[in-house]
Amino acid sequence: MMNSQSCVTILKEWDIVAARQMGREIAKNIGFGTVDQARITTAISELARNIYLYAGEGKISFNIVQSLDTKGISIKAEDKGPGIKDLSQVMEDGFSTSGGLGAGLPGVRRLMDDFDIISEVNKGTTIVTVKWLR
Amino acid sequence: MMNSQSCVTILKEWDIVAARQMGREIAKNIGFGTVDQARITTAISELARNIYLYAGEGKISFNIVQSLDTKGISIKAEDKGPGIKDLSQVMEDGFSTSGGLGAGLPGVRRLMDDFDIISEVNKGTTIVTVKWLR
Amino acid sequence: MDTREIDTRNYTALLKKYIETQDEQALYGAEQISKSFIKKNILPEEFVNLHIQALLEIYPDLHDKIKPSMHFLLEAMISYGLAHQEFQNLREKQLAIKSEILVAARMQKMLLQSKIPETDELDIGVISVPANQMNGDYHHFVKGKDGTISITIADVIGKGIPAALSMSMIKYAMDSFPENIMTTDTVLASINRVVERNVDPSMFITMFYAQYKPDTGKLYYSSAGHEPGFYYSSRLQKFKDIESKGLVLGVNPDASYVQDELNLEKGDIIILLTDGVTECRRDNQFIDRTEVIDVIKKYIHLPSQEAVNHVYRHFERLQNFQLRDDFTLIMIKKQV
Amino acid sequence: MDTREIDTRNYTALLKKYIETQDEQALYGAEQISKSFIKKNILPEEFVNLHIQALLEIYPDLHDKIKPSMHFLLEAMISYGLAHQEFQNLREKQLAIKSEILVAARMQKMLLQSKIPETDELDIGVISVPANQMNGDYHHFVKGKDGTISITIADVIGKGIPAALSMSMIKYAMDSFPENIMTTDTVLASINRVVERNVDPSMFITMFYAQYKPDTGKLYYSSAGHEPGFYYSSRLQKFKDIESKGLVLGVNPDASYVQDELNLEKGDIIILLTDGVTECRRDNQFIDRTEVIDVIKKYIHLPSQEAVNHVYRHFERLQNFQLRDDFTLIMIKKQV
Ligand SMILES: [Mn+2]
Ligand SMILES: [Mn+2]
Ligand SMILES: [Mn+2]
Ligand SMILES: [Mn+2]
Repeated sequence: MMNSQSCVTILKEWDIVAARQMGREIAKNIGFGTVDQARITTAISELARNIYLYAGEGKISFNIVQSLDTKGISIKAEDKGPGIKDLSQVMEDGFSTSGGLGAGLPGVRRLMDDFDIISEVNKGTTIVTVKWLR
Repeated sequence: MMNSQSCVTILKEWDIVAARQMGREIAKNIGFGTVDQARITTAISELARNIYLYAGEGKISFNIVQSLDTKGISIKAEDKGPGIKDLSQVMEDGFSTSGGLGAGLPGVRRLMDDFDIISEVNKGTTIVTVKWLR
Repeated sequence: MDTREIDTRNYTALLKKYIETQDEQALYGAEQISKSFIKKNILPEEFVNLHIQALLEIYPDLHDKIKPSMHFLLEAMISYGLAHQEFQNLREKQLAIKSEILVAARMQKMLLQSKIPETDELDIGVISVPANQMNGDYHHFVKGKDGTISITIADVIGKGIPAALSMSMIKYAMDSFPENIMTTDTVLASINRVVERNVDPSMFITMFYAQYKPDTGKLYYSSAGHEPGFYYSSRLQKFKDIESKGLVLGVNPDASYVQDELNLEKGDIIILLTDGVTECRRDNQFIDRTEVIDVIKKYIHLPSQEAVNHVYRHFERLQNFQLRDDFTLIMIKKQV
Repeated sequence: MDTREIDTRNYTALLKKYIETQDEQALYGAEQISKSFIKKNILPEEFVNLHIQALLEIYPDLHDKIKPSMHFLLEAMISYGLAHQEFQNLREKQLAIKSEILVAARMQKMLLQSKIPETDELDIGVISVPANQMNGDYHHFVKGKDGTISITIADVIGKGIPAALSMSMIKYAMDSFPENIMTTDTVLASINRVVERNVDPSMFITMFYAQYKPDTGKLYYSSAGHEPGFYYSSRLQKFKDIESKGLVLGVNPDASYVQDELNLEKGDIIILLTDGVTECRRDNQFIDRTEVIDVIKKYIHLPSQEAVNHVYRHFERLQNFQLRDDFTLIMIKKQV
């Protein structure tokens, strides 16, 4: 498994744009097409906005990951914010905190391939999500 | 209520295109914008295809209708086909006979403003639907 | 050549044709393509991407203008694609719930089914249609050993699944009462206590309970806040309301009811119903009870079962084929 | 200036900026605009129309090329708009059904609730989580006058609403049995007859019924085809299955059951569960029972209620927070 990490600290709204840009660049270099680049960037946007809106501060980091037959981009979003009490509910469609349709964490899961989340109340949330090149 | 009628007999697939063209022309003359013209045409398409696929033969006619404060296009689809046994079911989303999403008669009702249907088994179906200029 | 490539070629060819001729046939083609794409779960952003590829092929010299301007649209469409997928997922879940409710409704129907009693004296017709799959209206006929025919019609305030759960309970309770020896007011008083004890306090039930005694030719009845029925006098050729005072079930365990009676002559008609009939709405305006009578009049010459079927079909259409409440209508004609 | 006009100007300005700079900030803006449009119920074809208007303003000289080529896309988007609206309608209906089921689930919870009996001898923990809103798993504790503690755990084959309807019936039947004087095998034989008579033939119920008698320190139990529980021997520090032979309820009215027994020593643990625990799936692969034991071992030192909560949370995450079956887990520790 090859590894190369880059990351963006999220503090202000402008940082969301920086995270998007870094993620899109990496996705492009890996060889994702335009539509997938746009999807990956939208997922990053959602993760970074969640940090910005609900945790106040956090970090988005990127890894190029390699499996036996393909490679992909892994995105990790970490914060030490309030955490999520009911994960099942947050992962359910129509409960998105950002209120919009198709947004929120279910949206991220749809845009990407793999998705994992660990959250503890008052301790923070870590999300790792991967999209593989097909 | 001003009245001016034109109609297209539906027998072959090509007639669907003729009905669309006539309806679009009338909608344009009444003053509908591009998006509404496209919606009205899609509704005509759906009605004409239903006749073509399920009744074999029928007629689409157009009227310019006038209310107190606005005008609109009224579309009437008539056939002497097999008729519809369970209207409630046919008007329900997800039961479209054409199988597609958002298609069928519920789609026509959505694209237009007023919608009325009378159908008798083995006698035929008549649908009248109106879109008003806003 | 995979399907995607075929799609791209078709689309480009059709777009080219439209740009040249601007005729309706190409647009009809566009509609058919997009419908088939939706069926194949192709998301709107992929559709826009296809359009971009086609444009670049048709206008290679405009590459520098098309690419950024259309890429912007593509980015914006991602959110529409997400909404599309969220909706699709909901649709699948809905289908699952629907089939679940279908099984529950079948169980309920089996549990609550009531045969129309066989009698030469009365011609009885009944129709009961739930607004959703499960029925919160209830009706039941029993023919006693002495020939007495008892008729129950009830409506749970609220509809759907919770209403249906309460109805099953009512049914268990009613079945446990001794046969026909109670007067109609005492039946309502007893069932009221059961409801008060067992049903969620936020739920109420209205009920009309009647007994027709062939020996006296009279209909005895009591009502617990239920929508009044109609009595048609064949001699006077007039309709009047069948009213009876009484509190809805489940509010006060000590509620008491009164028994009223009607003398039925040959050709007289009793119509019992729930508020799903009288509170039909047309364009969001309630119709009124005289309108219901007008519709009933149109079909009153028919056998009872045909008559109630026709009345139902009339109101089904009036409401654009979407019932807003459970609809139950009983017609009883005295034949001799 | 109405909002539509503001939208158009904003969009045109942003698009212009992106065409000039091609930077990420404008694309972020595009995403935010499209999200806000979806919230405002603006359909995809209207969005495409907005894009066309903006393009025409930015490239007035390309009018003859943009207009037909983009109009073609707009026509094709109408079908996507229809799908969008159909989904939205389904979403509203879904919310309505959901709140209906919520009320029914609350009724069911009220009806089926079971308090953990107070006893110094046993430390009992229980968690029961429905996969959807209504629970097709059932558990019940009763403490008799002689101190006997009876424990029922059951699972309707099938889940959701129809399962819940059957459960209510089981509850009524179980409540009517005389207290603790029947052996565990006769209790199952009786309930089997009730189920066979009253429940839809397509539905089966598995049940495990046990009585703990403080005077003998023994657990007596019978099973009607129910998922075996686990017995942890504190002395041997080993887990073994609690098995007992018996047909599922509702198949054969004459089915008979056997009563088995276990001698409980201090520190011994009884774990009862439904197949929603053992048939958790990870990536569409069933886990096996030894994996369940491994997870239980991790938390076995905790008080029973905390332990079952932790085990649940483990499997909830393993299944990506979407239970595929109702999940019920009971842990009973002998303390003295
Ligand atoms: Mn009701
Ligand atoms: Mn009602
Ligand atoms: Mn089950
Ligand atoms: Mn189960």
